[in-house]
Amino acid sequence: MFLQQIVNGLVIGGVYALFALGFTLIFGIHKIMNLAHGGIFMTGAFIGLYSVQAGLPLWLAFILAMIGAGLVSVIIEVTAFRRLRQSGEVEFSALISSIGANLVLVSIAQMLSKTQVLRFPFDTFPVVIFKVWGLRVSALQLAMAVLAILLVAGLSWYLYRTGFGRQVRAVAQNERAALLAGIRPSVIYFQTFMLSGMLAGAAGVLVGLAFNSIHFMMGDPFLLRGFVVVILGGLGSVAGALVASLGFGVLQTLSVAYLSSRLSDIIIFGLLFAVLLLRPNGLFGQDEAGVLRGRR
Amino acid sequence: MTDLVLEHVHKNFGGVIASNDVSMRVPAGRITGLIGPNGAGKTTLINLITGMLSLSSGRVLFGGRDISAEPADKVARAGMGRTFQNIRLQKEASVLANVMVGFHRHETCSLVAAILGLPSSRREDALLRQKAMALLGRFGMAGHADSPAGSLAYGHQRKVEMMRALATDPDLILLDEPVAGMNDVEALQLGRIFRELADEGKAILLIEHNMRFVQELCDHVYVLDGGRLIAEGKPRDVVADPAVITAYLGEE
Amino acid sequence: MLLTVTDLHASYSGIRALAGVSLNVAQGEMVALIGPNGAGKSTLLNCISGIVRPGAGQIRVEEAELVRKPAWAIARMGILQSPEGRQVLPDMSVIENLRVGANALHGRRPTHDIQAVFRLFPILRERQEQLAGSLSGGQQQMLAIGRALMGGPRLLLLDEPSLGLAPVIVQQVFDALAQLRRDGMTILLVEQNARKALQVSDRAYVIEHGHVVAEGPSRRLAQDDGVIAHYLGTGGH
Amino acid sequence: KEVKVAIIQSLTGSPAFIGRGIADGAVMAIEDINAKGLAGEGVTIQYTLDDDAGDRGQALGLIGRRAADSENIAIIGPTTGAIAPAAAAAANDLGILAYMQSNNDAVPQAGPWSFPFSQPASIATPPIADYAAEKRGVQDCAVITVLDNEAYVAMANVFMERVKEHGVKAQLDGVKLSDIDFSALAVKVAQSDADCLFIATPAALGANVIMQFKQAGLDPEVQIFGLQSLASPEFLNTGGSAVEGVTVIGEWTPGGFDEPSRAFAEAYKARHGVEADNWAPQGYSTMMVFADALRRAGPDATREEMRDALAGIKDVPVIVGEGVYNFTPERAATFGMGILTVKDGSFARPEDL
Amino acid sequence: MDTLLSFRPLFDLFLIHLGFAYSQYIVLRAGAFSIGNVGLSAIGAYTAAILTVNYGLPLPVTLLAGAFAGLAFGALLAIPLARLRGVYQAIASLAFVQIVLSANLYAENVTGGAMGFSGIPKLVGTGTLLVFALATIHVMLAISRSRLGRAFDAVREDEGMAVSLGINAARTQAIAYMISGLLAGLFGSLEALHSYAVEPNQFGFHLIIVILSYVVLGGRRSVWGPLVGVALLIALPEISRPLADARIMIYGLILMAVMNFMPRGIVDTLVARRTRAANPEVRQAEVKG
Ligand SMILES: Nc1ncnc2c1ncn2[C@@H]1O[C@H](COP(=O)(O)OP(=O)(O)OP(=O)(O)O)[C@@H](O)[C@H]1O
Ligand SMILES: Nc1ncnc2c1ncn2[C@@H]1O[C@H](COP(=O)(O)OP(=O)(O)OP(=O)(O)O)[C@@H](O)[C@H]1O
Ligand SMILES: [Mg+2]
Ligand SMILES: [Mg+2]
Repeated sequence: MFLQQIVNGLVIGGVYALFALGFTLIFGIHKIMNLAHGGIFMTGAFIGLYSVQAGLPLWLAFILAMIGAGLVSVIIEVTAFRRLRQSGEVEFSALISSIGANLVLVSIAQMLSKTQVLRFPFDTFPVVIFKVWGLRVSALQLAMAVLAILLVAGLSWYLYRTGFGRQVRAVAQNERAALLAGIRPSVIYFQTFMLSGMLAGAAGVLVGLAFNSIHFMMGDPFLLRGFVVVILGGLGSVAGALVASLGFGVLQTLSVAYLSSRLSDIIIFGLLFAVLLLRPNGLFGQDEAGVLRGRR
Repeated sequence: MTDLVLEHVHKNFGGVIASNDVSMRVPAGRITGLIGPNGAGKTTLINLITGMLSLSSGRVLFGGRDISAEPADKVARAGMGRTFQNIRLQKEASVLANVMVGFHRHETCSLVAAILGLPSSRREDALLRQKAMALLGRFGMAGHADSPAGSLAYGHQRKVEMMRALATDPDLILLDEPVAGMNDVEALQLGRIFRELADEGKAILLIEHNMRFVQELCDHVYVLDGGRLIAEGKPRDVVADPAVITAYLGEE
Repeated sequence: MLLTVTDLHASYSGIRALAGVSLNVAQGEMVALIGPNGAGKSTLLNCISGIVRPGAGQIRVEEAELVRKPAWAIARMGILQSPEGRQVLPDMSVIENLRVGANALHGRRPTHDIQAVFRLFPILRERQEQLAGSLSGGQQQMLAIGRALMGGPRLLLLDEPSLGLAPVIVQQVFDALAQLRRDGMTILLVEQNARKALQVSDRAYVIEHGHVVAEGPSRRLAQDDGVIAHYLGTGGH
Repeated sequence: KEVKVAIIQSLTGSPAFIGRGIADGAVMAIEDINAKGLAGEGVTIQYTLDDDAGDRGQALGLIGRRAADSENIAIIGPTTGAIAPAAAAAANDLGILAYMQSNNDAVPQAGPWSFPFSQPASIATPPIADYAAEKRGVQDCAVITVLDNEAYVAMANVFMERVKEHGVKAQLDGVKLSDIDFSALAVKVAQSDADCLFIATPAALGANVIMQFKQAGLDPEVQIFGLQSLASPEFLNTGGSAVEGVTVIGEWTPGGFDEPSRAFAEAYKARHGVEADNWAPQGYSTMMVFADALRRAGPDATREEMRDALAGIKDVPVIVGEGVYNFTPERAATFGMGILTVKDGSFARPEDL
Repeated sequence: MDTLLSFRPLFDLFLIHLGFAYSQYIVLRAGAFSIGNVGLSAIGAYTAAILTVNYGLPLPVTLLAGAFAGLAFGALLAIPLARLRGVYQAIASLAFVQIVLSANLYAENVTGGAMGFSGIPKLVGTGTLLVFALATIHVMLAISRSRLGRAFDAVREDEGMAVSLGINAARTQAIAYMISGLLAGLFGSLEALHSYAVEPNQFGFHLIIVILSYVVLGGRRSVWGPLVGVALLIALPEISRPLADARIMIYGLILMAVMNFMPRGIVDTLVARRTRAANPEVRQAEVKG
């Protein structure tokens, strides 16, 4: 039972990770709190669903969902953030602007779905359950794990092994200095938001498939958890977000399994609080360089 | 007398030793210079003195009191004012507001009076405004009182930093490259103000790379290199010191 | 002429910073720009770099008109600025800062590689893994200059490169500039250290309140009474 | 003669799936009532429909606003149980009839002006507990409720108490409305000794809980029961074959159980393109009960008279429960409950009833 | 008159949320990105509800107790949060709110669990709310003109600079937390005694976002910012009612538009424009992209 619960925790943690990675690209690196990320995630799920309903194969629907969600993300960058960035007041105003964008997405989805909880047709992904060493793992869970690993690895490669990650960080830290070095911020923003949206779209379809429910508010709970995970991991740290997601998933699962489900939130958030006190910049975060605040 | 005395001050950042067994003295009524190549540890030393960084070992005495472990705000309240090498202002606030925060440690009105907006609190406010304007006048910045500090040219921003430090009415002022970005003519105008302050009995520690300025102004100069003191003495003697010439001045 | 600025006006939403500045820099020449605080020197460099949009006037580099071009495109042409106040990328290491600088090459041939920058500023080699934000002020200044060099400058714009540098390093920087000039690089230099600037440059302009008030060969300006009184102070030789 | 009522429901926000259904049902009822003169000869009901977005501040604001319009004779709503106690208190303060979906006992207790439409847990839930214990002989029940929703918690608690009276063990666990992953609970319950699962959640959530429990290896012998909220097409659509054999309280029988309710189900489908869930018939029935009171009070009734007329209704035909609606002396609603089992993908009365 | 009167509940809501908004404003002003005030409001509301319903204490006592409970928990919260900065502070305070929320759900016999606490007499009307709201504005104005306000600004803009001037940053922020807690507790109590019932979900993530929106949209530096933000965001859903289904979308679009064109929030942007007009030298450069 214990091992089974760990597996369950890792699976849900992997889903959080997919959501959180796209979020941390924008929030962790650009310091833009994109509260519409939940809406983008939901949009991905809807695009995937409607594509399958239109008769497309799942893999194609998946790709369409990623691209569609990526484009929505880019549109949000242009309409909700671009002017704010240029005014240098991103930190707080982006929060509100993106809430606005999220409301727009949510209300469109509400109209489309007539507030119904939707689902993929039953045979979209075959329900096969493997039993290994007494553990039950479904084919979908395996597929999710593989996809999550692939996407995370791909993202890390793109960020750390190509010059792209450096350019992104340069733009985030000092847009003027980046411009003077010939970096084109609008292109960088286009790419990061596209990537972030694609990851969210992928997560949306996977969640819709695995948990059998797609509805216009499905992004909200993920947003809260995405927030927690990204910050717990340390802003801007892809590895941190990953570890924190998995840890969060396992912790949540174990607390439901072995303690009361009624206490699980108190435990999780209590621990979160404690971790932050021990590591004020999250698990893998670093202090900002050269910021002196005085000895205490 | 509020002299500053450093005894065997030591600081390392991981592998980098930024301050290595530094002992020195900054007496009241004098302008003491601190020079040295880039990365010698001058700014670090100021940060150690003012409580922005904690010492690895050694002691800092101010007016005879050991302040080496005290938090920065307490050190400041003990009578130290400073400027920052990388200018740190409230960019959107007016120049006047930037200077007025400096009065913080001398304001006497109680918290409750402030929260409730009692008349005593308003009177004090008006008084401080006057004092701040006087300070602006002294630095020739009265015309900029209402401008946001961030929109000023670089040299003017430096002056705002100095006025703010002076508003705390310190016994010791630590100036980290105060005339960087100014030409000699502008620098010497400020130099006259520093001299007046010293004559009023304040201790001044001055970091500068503008050697003409240092020679003109300082009573005594310490030279740091690689965290270690390599020379001290009258400016005239120090600039002639071969070690200083190799490490810092270079041959002309 | 490599760079020709004609009757340039710039204002910050209506308030003048430049009121009709004209100047030019020939290929391979080093030109200095001096003037008091707030004269508009940084504004001029920022107009050339495309950071600030001029209100009127022309900026030409060879045949290309820069006024309408975005800053990143100007940088990719090899017109590179080391900005005032050392705008390093604080949470990136020294070496990463330099690599960012190489973005401006965009297929052009580099003039300096990382090793060449390290030869110019050896301390940066020692600190290559340190986060730029924790460098000393002077080290950051060296890094900012190094970053501009990494972009393979055709025209190098330096805004107060000696700011916060120790005399021995200032000397090194100016020696390095002189060397760059000998190697054929074109440099426009803004300096408060007027004495040094006039020593190393071929020609110089003096700007006050957004106007050019004097120009000429540097050697001549260094003898000019007005310049001595305003910028070199007493004791200037 | 026109009579004005104000419908206040959550048309957006997370309870929108409830509020929409109720509003749709109520509007259909008003059209029927007006067409057939059910509110009295020549009397038509004119309505305003407002969205409280599931937000208490907005709901209270709307109640105040509609109450201030002296032509308005009653308020139908608001939707959520969480808002209900405050809304009920407000209606009593303002002296306007408020007829709301909640089954919270606080609603009638707040004063004479506030009426609950739904049956309180103490009336709705015991029959299925009795059925499970007596007819199905369960011994040990795992009860899953929605921790952050008072209505589900209350009904789960009533169920637990009732089965315990039969000597059945019961263990409460919970999920949150926003949860989607129940694998941890699933493994926990699957590996326990429970031979009975009671689901006190909304329809889609409940179906997903059951599916995930089965995938985690829940013994097929375990008997599954649920609240009236599961008696909805959404439950079948979401759960598919996994919800075969689940037995629920039949407040609304999907597809209808008698002539009027079948007519409603058809009309609803024709109009909205989807099958009616359990909320729409509730909205419809609410207006039917109200119309009956209105007919007896007359179109010129004062607010007091209207209030007393509603309290005095008797045996109003409705399309939920067993089809007849009454208030107890404490103004708790009673309309009876059926019991339904999922058989071949649709709801049917179990044979052992 | 009738129609005017019919907007009274809305006005009451405005006054209560104004208090919540200032409780958020004051910590932001001091540079602490804490969103814990929603949890403090919950504590105040429950305190007042329990004291009124279970113990029958009179209004002034319950209000005082609610306010004090908020203040005390605010002071406690300040201690751990002083170790954190920026979003880390935000997330830790979010954890605090979640803990309060779950505790309220869990401690059924004290708080009524998910059912909440109903049957609270309506002891607070528009008059009382108005008095407290006006007093709050007065205090906010006084603070912003005072030494304390300048210390808040300094700590927010640059903590290292503030300490170098002798300002104790931790203590300054602790004061902000206490004022915030006091306001949160007080207006939480007022809300409880005004709106008949309290329930845990009322004080959750949703309210955090709403309150943050008030302050950011209105402007988080000027004292008038939160006032404008609350007024606009409470009026907007009502004004846009006729749009029916499109209401939420329009609301979202308006949030985006306001932030796009007034990135510092309405009041702060207007203030900045005015001072710029008065001091031409400070006009923003036209920066090319
Ligand atoms: N946080 C840190 N981590 C690592 N090294 C540091 C840190 N802070 C400072 N240093 C190093 O310590 C040395 C001393 O730096 P400091 O800023 O005191 O020099 P400085 O004498 O003020 O130089 P400058 O004249 O260039 O301002 C430098 O080599 C610097 O890189
Ligand atoms: N971002 C800005 N917003 C508003 N005004 C500005 C801005 N930047 C510069 N100015 C104003 O434009 C004028 C010219 O400034 P600039 O920075 O070009 O001067 P400078 O010659 O470089 O001075 P310094 O030697 O001090 O660097 C000054 O009056 C300054 O206040
Ligand atoms: Mg230094
Ligand atoms: Mg300049």
